[in-house]
Amino acid sequence: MSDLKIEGYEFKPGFKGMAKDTSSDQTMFKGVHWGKAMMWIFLLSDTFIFSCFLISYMKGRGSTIIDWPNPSEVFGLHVFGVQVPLLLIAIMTFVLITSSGTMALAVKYGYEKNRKMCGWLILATAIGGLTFVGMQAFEWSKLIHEGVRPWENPFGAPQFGSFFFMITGFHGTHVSIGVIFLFIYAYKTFAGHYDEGKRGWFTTMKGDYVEVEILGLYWHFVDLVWVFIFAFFYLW
Amino acid sequence: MSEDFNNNKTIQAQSSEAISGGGSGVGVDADYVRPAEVADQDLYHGHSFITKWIFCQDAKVIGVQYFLLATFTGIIGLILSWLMRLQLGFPGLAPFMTAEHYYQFVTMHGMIMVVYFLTALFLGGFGNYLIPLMVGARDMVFPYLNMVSFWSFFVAVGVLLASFFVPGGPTGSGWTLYPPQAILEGTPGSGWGIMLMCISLILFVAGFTMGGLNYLITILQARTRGMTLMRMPLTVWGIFTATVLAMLAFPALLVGALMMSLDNVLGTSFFMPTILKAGEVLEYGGGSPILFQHLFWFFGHPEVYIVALPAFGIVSDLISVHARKNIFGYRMMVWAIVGIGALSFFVWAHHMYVSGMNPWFGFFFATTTLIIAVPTAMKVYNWILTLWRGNIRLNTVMLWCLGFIVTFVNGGITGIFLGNVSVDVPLSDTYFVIAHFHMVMGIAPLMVIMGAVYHWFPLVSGRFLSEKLGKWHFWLTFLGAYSIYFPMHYLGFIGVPRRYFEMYDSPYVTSAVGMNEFISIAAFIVGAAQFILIYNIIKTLKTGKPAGHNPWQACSLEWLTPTVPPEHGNWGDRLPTVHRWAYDYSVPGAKEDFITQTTPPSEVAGSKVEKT
Amino acid sequence: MHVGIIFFLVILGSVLFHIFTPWYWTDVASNWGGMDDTITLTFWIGGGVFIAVCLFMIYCVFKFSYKKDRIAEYKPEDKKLEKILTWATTLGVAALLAPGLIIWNQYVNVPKNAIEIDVMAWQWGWQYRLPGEDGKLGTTKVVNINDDNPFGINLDDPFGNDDVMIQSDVINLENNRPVKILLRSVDVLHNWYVPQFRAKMDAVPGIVTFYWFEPNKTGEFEVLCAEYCGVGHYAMRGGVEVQDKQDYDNWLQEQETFSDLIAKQKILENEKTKLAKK
Amino acid sequence: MEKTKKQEQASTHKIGIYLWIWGLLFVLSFFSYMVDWYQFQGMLRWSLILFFMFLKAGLIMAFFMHLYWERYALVNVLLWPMTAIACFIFLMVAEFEYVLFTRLFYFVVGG
Repeated sequence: MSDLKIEGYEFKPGFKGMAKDTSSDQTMFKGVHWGKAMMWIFLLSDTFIFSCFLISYMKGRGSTIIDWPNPSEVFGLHVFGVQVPLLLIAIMTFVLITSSGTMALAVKYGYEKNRKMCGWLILATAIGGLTFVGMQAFEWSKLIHEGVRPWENPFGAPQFGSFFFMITGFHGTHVSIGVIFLFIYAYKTFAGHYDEGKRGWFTTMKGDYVEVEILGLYWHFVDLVWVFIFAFFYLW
Repeated sequence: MSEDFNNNKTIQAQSSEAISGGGSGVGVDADYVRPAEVADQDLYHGHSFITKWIFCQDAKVIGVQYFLLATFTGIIGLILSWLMRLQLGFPGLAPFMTAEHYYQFVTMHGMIMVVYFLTALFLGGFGNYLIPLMVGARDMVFPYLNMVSFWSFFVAVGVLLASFFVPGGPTGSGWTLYPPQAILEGTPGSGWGIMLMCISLILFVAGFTMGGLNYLITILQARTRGMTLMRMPLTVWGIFTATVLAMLAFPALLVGALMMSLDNVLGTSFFMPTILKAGEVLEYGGGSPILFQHLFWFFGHPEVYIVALPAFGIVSDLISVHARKNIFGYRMMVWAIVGIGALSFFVWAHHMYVSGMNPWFGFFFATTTLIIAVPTAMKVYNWILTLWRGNIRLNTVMLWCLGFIVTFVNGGITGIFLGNVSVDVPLSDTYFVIAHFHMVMGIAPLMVIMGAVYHWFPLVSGRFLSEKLGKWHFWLTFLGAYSIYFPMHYLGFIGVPRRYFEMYDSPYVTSAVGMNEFISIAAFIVGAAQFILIYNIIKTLKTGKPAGHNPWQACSLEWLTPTVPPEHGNWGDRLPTVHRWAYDYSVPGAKEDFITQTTPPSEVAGSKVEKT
Repeated sequence: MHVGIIFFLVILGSVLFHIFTPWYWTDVASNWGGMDDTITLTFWIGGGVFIAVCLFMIYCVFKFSYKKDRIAEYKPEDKKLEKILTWATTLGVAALLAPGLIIWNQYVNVPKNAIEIDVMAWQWGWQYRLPGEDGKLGTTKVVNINDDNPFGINLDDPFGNDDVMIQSDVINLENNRPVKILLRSVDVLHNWYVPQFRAKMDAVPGIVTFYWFEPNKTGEFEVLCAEYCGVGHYAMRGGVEVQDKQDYDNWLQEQETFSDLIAKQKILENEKTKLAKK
Repeated sequence: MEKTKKQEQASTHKIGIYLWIWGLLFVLSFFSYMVDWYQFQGMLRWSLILFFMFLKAGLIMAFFMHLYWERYALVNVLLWPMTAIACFIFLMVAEFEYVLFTRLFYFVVGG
């Protein structure tokens, strides 16, 4: 977050402030780190990718004349002899939101330069993410076991399988990439790279706790996408 | 390792820096520029040949790399167009031109020219070279990412060209890659070819995203002191808006390409309905081919402006510099660029009026499409009003600009035909469309590219390109291209459909034989004329006239680097400060007919600068 | 100097080309003459703007080409002029858009008395189906298509039995009677396009698309495929013959219906089984 | 003035606000799960799903991603492009209804 005291620049709130920021020199997003601005724009682009997926899914589901399977049943689990609808998905949502919360706290402690706390929270987030991916793998194998394939689906419209594997697969890839980076950043935090301003491997920039926030943005975005997938794929 | 990084000093502002005491009413504060907000950028300087020229992190080198690779693929596209014209003008002359090959060449020509040539050249080439220089940055903000961007593009081109050598050859589904035919037998390259095309596009999009993030953040967050958005040259505005479009439009292409790959490889049915092929029902069902068209054109229409907007921006700068006059209505020009960019997301289905989509869309898309004509027309008016009462240097650069205006206005007006829904019905899928889009997004941007090459070559190499060769190059290209595409509209009026391998068996088309021969000959000449430029460049690099510092007397920052050509880091040890817009030409009362952007107000105290 | 002259010649040449061109549209043979009129209107307005802009540019080239002692005018903006130009352009564009939308409204609203024609496309050919006496076409499915049922008509649909089947790439139409073309495809995109009728629409597998027109000239016309559909695209032709009512009715009498075909098939099968028994 | 105050706190938000939002997200997820559990149908289901979805998304964006504390210049740049998505969604709804209609009409129902 921005330390909003810039020499020679007077900040204004609201839309007036927006006009002033936009028409000022040097930066448009005042006090926003380059990497953070980049992550935001990247996420905007990524939003369009996921939107296109979900729009295609909506179009496919809306225009098929074969019945769409009821996700509530397909994704249900038998627990102790009771059929619980969407149980696994509910747990996955729970795990992902938990990890989102730990990430948010990691960012907070990062800015307070609390190295230990920040590192442990990132690690916790990574483990949450790993759990999520694991459960997704379980869900995939369960569906495949039941005969759902990208090209066919015993419960109804074949597009159900296609869209399910493609969209959750793409989301899962995002989560996996996030997990890898979470582990790397946990290492970097514990090693103190952000305290001493060590340069990264591929960049000339000096390490800073803002990088934790940048990764946090990505991680929250993954959670955000899951909110939409949960609503449109599992609850519709 | 530490000496690999330069440690530029962050310059804090002093309000009293460089002040001439005199001038009526010009006080100390007139030259004030706010202090730097962020520390100066550290750069990695390469030492070996490989880190300096191949895996280089300098945006200027990357720009040249993009330029060269895009030009290389462009030449392949050009050769393919020759082969196509050979078939159309003189069918049967070349025995290897079978229908399969013809359609493969059509497809590859289209895709190469739109994506791998024009997009890469404008954004990757000019964008990389000019953005940091024009906004006064040391480099792109993420040099390493920028390098990866180029190499992704390199791999994408490699994969694309590899498809010429796989079984079945490259895809022949037309550059729009419409399913179901793109992945069904009956279309050449339906197996490997389309697969490699999709992979190549995905790689291109990934690489471009890396580059695009760089362009955007450099423009938004790394401008030099005093450089406000409304002081940026229009070139930067054009490239900036085009990059925004690309970042938001390429996702749709990525998704489309991915889904089509899955249809092809895994047998999913995203775009595939039940299909009967050679008496057998294939294992597809329930998909919608029109969905792909929506995704494709949601990308495809902004793509048109991804090519056009940088051209708009660059040509504005070229006209202004060489007419020695400020660009007329700068604000209007900026808002027109931004407005066209924003509107371009709401017009995509005007490519699909006869595609069988919901017929009521026609009303919506015809209206939005024709609304775009207004800002576009304003830009045209402003270009010619910039010439009005200017002092026009009729050199090669200006000739290309004039050529651009003629071809662009021509192509833009035929666009009004095709955007207006019921006028489009008889004309769509005919040669009229071919003529229209080649005129407006083939020839017109090409004119700008050529003008830009002649304009900025002295900056890149320190030498002038030969004017004499340049004029030959221009007249052959302009007159040739005009005589290819102007008559072609009339083939469309007759009703000759596009993508016909041969067409002379229809009674009312036979009259077009002569014209097709003429067009083909013109195409051969225009294509050959492009090699004049290559010869010119090679010759100039050896024996060209040295250009020196700011040879065109331009105002914008890229000419004001301490060294020509600019070094890595661009600005020596001090970043420039900017005091005015990039168009202070012929200001009354000024000593010279241009005032550079870095000239502080106190130095031009007597002149009547309206806007700083 | 020569620059302006060459540009002027280019513009002059364009105008002369338009005046003397032997290549222009074929005579319209349907009710869509309005499309031609809109094109003509667009041509005059657009062409006028093109010529005006280019002539202005050429004038500037003549008048303001480089002189050492001339100083260009310094005028960053002229709000009034820009406003006038914006409004004039907006008006011009609206004038072009309005007729376009009016005609499109006619294009998507099919008259009630239009006869429906099912045009079925495949790689690379056409065949046609007309509704029988009930005036309605039977529903179809691609999976039903086989030698006995070349149109894939749903056998349980009562409307399908009397459908008239034309297994030829030439169809006859009645002059001055609106037709609604229903397009479908069994494999890839196609487009049933007769240049003289002006109208066209893609045939898309998986859905049925439509357009309508009213032929108003008798004679034979060539059908072209106007949407790229694979290597045979350029050779995918068909025909239309527009006839007067009398001739058309005679032609219609001779055509086979779906029930005829089924009956014929049954006879054939019976004979086959008889032969086999023998 | 209030805005700038908020801004200054930005780098050291109290932990309470994160915990609050965290808790709210759990509660909202639970509610949206309950929509399925009780098998609400029709418009009620849809409006509840969308309501909880947007509320959750809004909370994550606003607080976890700090958008609430960012300046309008950034917020607007991020939100305006969504109109293109909205337009796309809106038109695709019209499109799938049309496609569904033609499929049912010409391939199933007839008449």
